[in-house]
Amino acid sequence: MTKTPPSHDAGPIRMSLSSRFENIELAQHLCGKLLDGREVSEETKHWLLMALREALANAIKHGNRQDVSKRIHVEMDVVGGNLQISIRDEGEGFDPATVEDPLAPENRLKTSGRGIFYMKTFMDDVRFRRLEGGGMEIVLTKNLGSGKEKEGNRT
Amino acid sequence: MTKTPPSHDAGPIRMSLSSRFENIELAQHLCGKLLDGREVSEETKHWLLMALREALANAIKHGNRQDVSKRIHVEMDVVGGNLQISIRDEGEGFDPATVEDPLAPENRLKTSGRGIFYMKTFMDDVRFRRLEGGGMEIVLTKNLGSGKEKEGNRT
Amino acid sequence: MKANVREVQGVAVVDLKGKITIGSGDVQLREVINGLVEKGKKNILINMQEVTTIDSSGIGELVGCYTSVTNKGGKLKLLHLPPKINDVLTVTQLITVFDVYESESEALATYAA
Amino acid sequence: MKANVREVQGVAVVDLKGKITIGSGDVQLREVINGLVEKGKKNILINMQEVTTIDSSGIGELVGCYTSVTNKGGKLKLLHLPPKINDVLTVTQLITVFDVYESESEALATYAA
Ligand SMILES: Nc1ncnc2c1ncn2[C@@H]1O[C@H](COP(=O)(O)OP(=O)(O)O)[C@@H](O)[C@H]1O
Ligand SMILES: Nc1ncnc2c1ncn2[C@@H]1O[C@H](COP(=O)(O)OP(=O)(O)O)[C@@H](O)[C@H]1O
Repeated sequence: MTKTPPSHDAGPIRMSLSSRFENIELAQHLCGKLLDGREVSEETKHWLLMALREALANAIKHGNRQDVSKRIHVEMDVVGGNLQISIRDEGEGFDPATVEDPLAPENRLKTSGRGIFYMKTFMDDVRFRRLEGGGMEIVLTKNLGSGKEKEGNRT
Repeated sequence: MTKTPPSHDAGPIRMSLSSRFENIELAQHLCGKLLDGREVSEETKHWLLMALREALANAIKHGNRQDVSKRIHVEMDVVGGNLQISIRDEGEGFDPATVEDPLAPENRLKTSGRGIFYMKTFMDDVRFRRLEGGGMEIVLTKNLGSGKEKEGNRT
Repeated sequence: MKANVREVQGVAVVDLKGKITIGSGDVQLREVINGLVEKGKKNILINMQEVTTIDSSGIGELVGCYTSVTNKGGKLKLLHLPPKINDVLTVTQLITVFDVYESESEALATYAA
Repeated sequence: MKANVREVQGVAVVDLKGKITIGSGDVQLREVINGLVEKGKKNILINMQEVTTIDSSGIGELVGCYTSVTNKGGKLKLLHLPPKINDVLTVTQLITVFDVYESESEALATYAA
């Protein structure tokens, strides 16, 4: 099958997955496919897929605590040149304000605590929202044409 | 990313798409990805993805009549070596008994009417169900290891 | 889908490339063939070698093209059918409807008869 | 993830291959390094050349390995860091924590010092 650039935005894609780490790549793959035929640099794509991976890992691990009966809900959409991805879990939620800074000297050598930092580094915008029925939503946004190649990207 | 064979069934994957033909390939792609690392022949994969394409095309065209505000709901799952795909639309539904046989001499040269026939040829089982709230569900099943290579496959 | 038309020995050879599927290629195929018919071309050979995917809509259009060319007293034949497209035509008993060739020169010769 | 351990000039060179990501490779990496530490290996060089993907869990495990080797009085260093993994270590200010080398022989020589 050949790549055909989408003539217009194809509308939001929603998917839901059971809480298994193996499913992270399926979602990443679908997101990559969604960008096919769009003018997105390989760099931009690489980093936003890493941010997506981190958000999914958190939803599966911290949110749904790997309870395979709980699901992860992903919605992806490209609107006006911005990719927006929402990741929802069915967990207890958390207060993002309590998350520690992984760059603080006392945290630098910790074995965890870098996921959200990576998301913020590689995306243009990261928003958290506690859901009414429990669970957390995280919304990642990236301008696809911005060429905003933050610190994470080489020149 | 390297292929790792899934150690167990990863649970149902659900996705929903707006009613655009461009989205057919996204769903096909996800289904193909779901089979990655499983022992499925390229032949089997090819034909089941064609059946999926036909079901999606019908849901978008006849079901939702390309109304982009209506959605197509796809659920894929591998259970006990069987791939099962459910495709639901938000249309009016139809009575499968009224569908004509494309092999009947008077239909042989018609420009349409072969989609369901292809699904039945290439899948092990095809079931239709009218949904309560309107719309149609079609469930396609294929045994991944059967090597049932029906007439459609060359020897 | 991409279509390129060559005129060889009085036959319009249509090289198709890519997908002939719903919403992408199916209508286009019909337009190309109708365009040729309107220009008075009666001998049409469709080269399917580089067609990567076809679905029931694409098959439907192919049959539609066959009918409109035949109705005008022309001949529409197929060249280089990829194995899987051959299968798709076979199961719907269309393979006997179309004249299918493996060699372009052989196919072209049949129009002269 | 696959890990292959070679013993070169008294250094355990660990060639990693594939993904070091959550649920696949992260725990495995820790086990390999812990196994070496338990066997009394103090000089460890991790060759990252064939690592295709790493995430925050993989980075976390790498840091954990570094700490446990260092605590035993050993040295854990990195070889052939792919550019994107280099970036991932840089943004979290870990790149200065690790000794990173581009050449195996050069890296091995530093353990003798
Ligand atoms: N979806 C979530 N549900 C509940 N808690 C979360 C979620 N995502 C993140 N957290 C909390 O935020 C903390 C920091 O997350 P992160 O920066 O990704 O690092 P890590 O996952 O390595 O701990 C986690 O340890 C967890 O307590
Ligand atoms: N999801 C659906 N909703 C409503 N009608 C449908 C649906 N799927 C199929 N049909 C009906 O069944 C007929 C036969 O479908 P099919 O064999 O795929 O051929 P075609 O799509 O070329 O008409 C369609 O013409 C349509 O009337």
